[in-house]
Amino acid sequence: MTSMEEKVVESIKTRFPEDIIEAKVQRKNRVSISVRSDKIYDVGLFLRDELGFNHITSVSGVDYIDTKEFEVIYNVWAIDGKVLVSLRTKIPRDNPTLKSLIKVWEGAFYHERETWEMFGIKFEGHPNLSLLLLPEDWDGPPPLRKDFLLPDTPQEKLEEKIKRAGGQ
Amino acid sequence: MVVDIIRPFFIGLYHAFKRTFTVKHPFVRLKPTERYRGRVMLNIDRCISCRSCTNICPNMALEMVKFEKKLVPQYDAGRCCLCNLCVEVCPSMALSMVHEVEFSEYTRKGLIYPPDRFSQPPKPITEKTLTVKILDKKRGVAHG
Amino acid sequence: MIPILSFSEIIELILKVLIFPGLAFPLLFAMIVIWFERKFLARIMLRIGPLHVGPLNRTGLFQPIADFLKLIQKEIIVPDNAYKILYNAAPIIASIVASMSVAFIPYAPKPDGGYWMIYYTPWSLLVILAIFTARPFIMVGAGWASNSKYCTLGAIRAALQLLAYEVPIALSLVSIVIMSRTFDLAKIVEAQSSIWFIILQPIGFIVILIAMMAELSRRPFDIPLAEQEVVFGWPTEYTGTQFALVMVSEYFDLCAVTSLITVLFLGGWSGPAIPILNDVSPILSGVFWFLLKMAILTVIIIMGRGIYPRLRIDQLLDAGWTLLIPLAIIQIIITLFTAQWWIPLLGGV
Amino acid sequence: MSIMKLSMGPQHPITGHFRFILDVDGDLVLKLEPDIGYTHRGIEKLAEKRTYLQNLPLIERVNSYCDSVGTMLGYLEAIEELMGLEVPERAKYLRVIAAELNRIASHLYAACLFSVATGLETMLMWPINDRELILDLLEKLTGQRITYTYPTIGGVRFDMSEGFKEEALKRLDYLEKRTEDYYKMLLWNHTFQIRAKNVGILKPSDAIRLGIVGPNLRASGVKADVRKDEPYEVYDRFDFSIPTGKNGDSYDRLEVRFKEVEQSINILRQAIKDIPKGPIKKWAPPIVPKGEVYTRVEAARGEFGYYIVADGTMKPYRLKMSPPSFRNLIALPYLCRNVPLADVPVIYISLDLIPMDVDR
Repeated sequence: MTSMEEKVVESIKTRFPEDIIEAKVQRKNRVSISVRSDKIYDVGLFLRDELGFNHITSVSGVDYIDTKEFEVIYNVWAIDGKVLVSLRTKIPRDNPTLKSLIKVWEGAFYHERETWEMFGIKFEGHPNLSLLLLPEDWDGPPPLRKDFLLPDTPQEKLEEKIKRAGGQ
Repeated sequence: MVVDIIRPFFIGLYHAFKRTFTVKHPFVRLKPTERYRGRVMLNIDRCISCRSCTNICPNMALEMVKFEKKLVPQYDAGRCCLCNLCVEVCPSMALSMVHEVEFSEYTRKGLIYPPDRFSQPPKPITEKTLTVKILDKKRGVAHG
Repeated sequence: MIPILSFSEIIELILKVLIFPGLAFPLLFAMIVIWFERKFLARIMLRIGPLHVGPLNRTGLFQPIADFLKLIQKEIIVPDNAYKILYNAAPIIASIVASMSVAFIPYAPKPDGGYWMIYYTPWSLLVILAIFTARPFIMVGAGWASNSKYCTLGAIRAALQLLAYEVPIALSLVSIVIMSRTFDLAKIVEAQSSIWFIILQPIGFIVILIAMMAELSRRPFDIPLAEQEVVFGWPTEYTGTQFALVMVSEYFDLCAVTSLITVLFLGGWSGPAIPILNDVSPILSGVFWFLLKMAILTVIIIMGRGIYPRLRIDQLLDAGWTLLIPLAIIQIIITLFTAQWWIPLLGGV
Repeated sequence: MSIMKLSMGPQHPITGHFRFILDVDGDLVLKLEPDIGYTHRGIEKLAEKRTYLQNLPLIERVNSYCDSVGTMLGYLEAIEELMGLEVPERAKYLRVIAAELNRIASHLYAACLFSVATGLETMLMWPINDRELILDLLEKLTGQRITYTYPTIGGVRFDMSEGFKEEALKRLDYLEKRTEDYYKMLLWNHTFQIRAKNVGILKPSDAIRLGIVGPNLRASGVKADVRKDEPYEVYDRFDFSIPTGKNGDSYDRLEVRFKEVEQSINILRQAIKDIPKGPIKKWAPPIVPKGEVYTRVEAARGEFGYYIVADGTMKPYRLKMSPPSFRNLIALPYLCRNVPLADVPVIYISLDLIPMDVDR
């Protein structure tokens, strides 16, 4: 008796033996699959149609600045199977492009747009990659990249503060 | 259908003669509950200048200043988010949360509490006060 | 030809124009109703309402006056591309037109045979109907002249709403006219001296009440002013004194409408004479009953704001044409068939 | 035929901190495009600069005025899973109590906003008044009315004070009785029904495809609730049902929320009855071991997801939130196609989008 999680790992490994870098069961209800970036669309279609992963949960990017890579993670929940799959892929940091998955999961529309805005990852085939959360006149780098440094927390000089407070 | 249209009329009319929920605030004040976190207060004698509070404060509302040859925190109520982290982390129990309800000031400067003001207890509420329990009795909520 | 008036007639005219049905009365009515509306709705919502201003220990009685004083101090802002003549004239015209109709409503009979009204005409019902019809045109004009999208939307909605309420009002007035066989409001009141028309024509009363609430843009029919949809409808851009005029004109309208319904269905001034008032003047007794009936109607109309959500414009048009107009026609048919029995019972015709 | 561009918000009575760009033809809205970001505070970036403990007051401000405990639970779940920390039983119960009280407060808030959208101001004030009772209760439990910072890593801050149980039970009784008035005034009010029924119908297949969560998904008839699917804290010990709607219209979305309030009262009664004695907090180290985790909790507006990458320091390497309102946002342009202008506020409010939650 194999659990749903193991079944997912098995079937994805048999279907895409070449393109899957790693597929494992993390814990109960969690499966992690990492794929090559050019095959993510096919794997996504397979996950949706064959395995019933139909409910997109989030799209997130992680900036691994040490290895000069972005990781993009699609977390998809299966409403019937009650398993969450993390479909992850790594793309180079200097040319971050990825095929958009909104044809697979339509709900990823705003998630992908946000990821584009925050990390500068271009999603090919996305109809509207424009600024969503940031102000319209934003011209800085994508803010969630690790090389975008926040200014130090505005902490006024001690003397100034005491002077304003009228203390000694 | 006609009943559903007319019934709200009578329910509304009935409620017009019930007691109001609102407290007439400037004339009557509501007493905060025991655990209410109004602002932070410092006990200067107990402070051991360990800087735990300034390190943990997420918003940098506390800052160490020199006061009577001793380093003690100064408090900025405008930055404070009343999260209680500093009170929990203080090893000598010098910080505590007090019941201050109204601490609006006319200037930003007034919100900065230097150590001497920081260690003052808040003004007690002098006007007529109501507790939640009395209020509930009036509202007819929790009968007792 | 200028009629030559005696001294007492001039005094009476001045009293009429300046104090009772004239200038002071709608203003006082507006003030009290605004206060009452705020306080009463607050009580329905379990709030307190206005609290600070005025006498009688925390009742907030003078809150409307305070608001008005605040509003007249404010700067009048005219939008850049507005059609300025119409834009500036609209609030003034609106308040004039709204307060005009009280001139044609009889408030009490005089002991010498006339009526306590500013201008007597045998066609007063038609005149008032005409004045009511003028109001949406001011709304449309003001909305268009503001050159703002929300104002225009509100104005178009006001024009659409006209289609929903105007025909039922006219139709339900027909049955009143059949019953009393006159367009004279004073004669209509006298016809009700033995039995009120609300008892004879309950359907007509409901139709006219609903249609008049739509005419007044009171909730659930405040579609032209729908705050959640078109901000404030056609008067969105008005500020300061102009806004105050717009607001006051709404309450003038409320005054006129409640007076009219009182006259048409609730028997106007008729009621048992009250000894104390009757000693001073028999007019006061009539006025007392008139105002009491107006107050009850006002409360009912105000309650709509506390208990019903707003309808959509298509739903209102639907209700107007498929519910109110058939009901009004049914009332006409019933009246036609039963008039032969009722008319001899009515007094004064 | 000409199309007018209408900009609704951010200064508009109903939209809050949103802006909608509408294509209006007469009274018909052809297209709606939401313009969000007016309350964007960059919490995900700020969280990378603060320690895990300092993040607590920050995280609850994602959705502070309605549902701060529900928002925080996912974050704490994630950290505790990374640490392998087992929270004491009593703390779990207290977390559930606070979260469910928050859910009631949030749903009452949603109901009052809904009635504002249709123009019924009385039902704005009544649920707000009764929400006050819940806030009083939470003040007694946590010491604050809105931003409690109540749960913390490894447990909760404060134990139940004396007399909390009795007071809570009384208030729940009152609230249950009071719901009848709401039904009579709002849900069974014919005028309200014709405004809300058959407006903004979201079919179950569409709801799943678009990734809708929470009460909106359940109103479409899909039985999906994290509290049942993968129970966190102690939700598996309570006996409660998941209310679902039939048509998936705006009316159903409100009704489901009212039914959920009843279920929350049910859970609260069980939790207050069963709560065990014991410690309320366990010491937790400030450093979180290296790893990645994705946790989901059912906040009041729906499923709240946290994806945390920890690199073995005191600060998170990456903290990704996927709040429910952000995921429900896509339903708004989908539903507001070829609807009358008057239905836009109803649809918008029925989805219960909170700008702070969308923008983070």
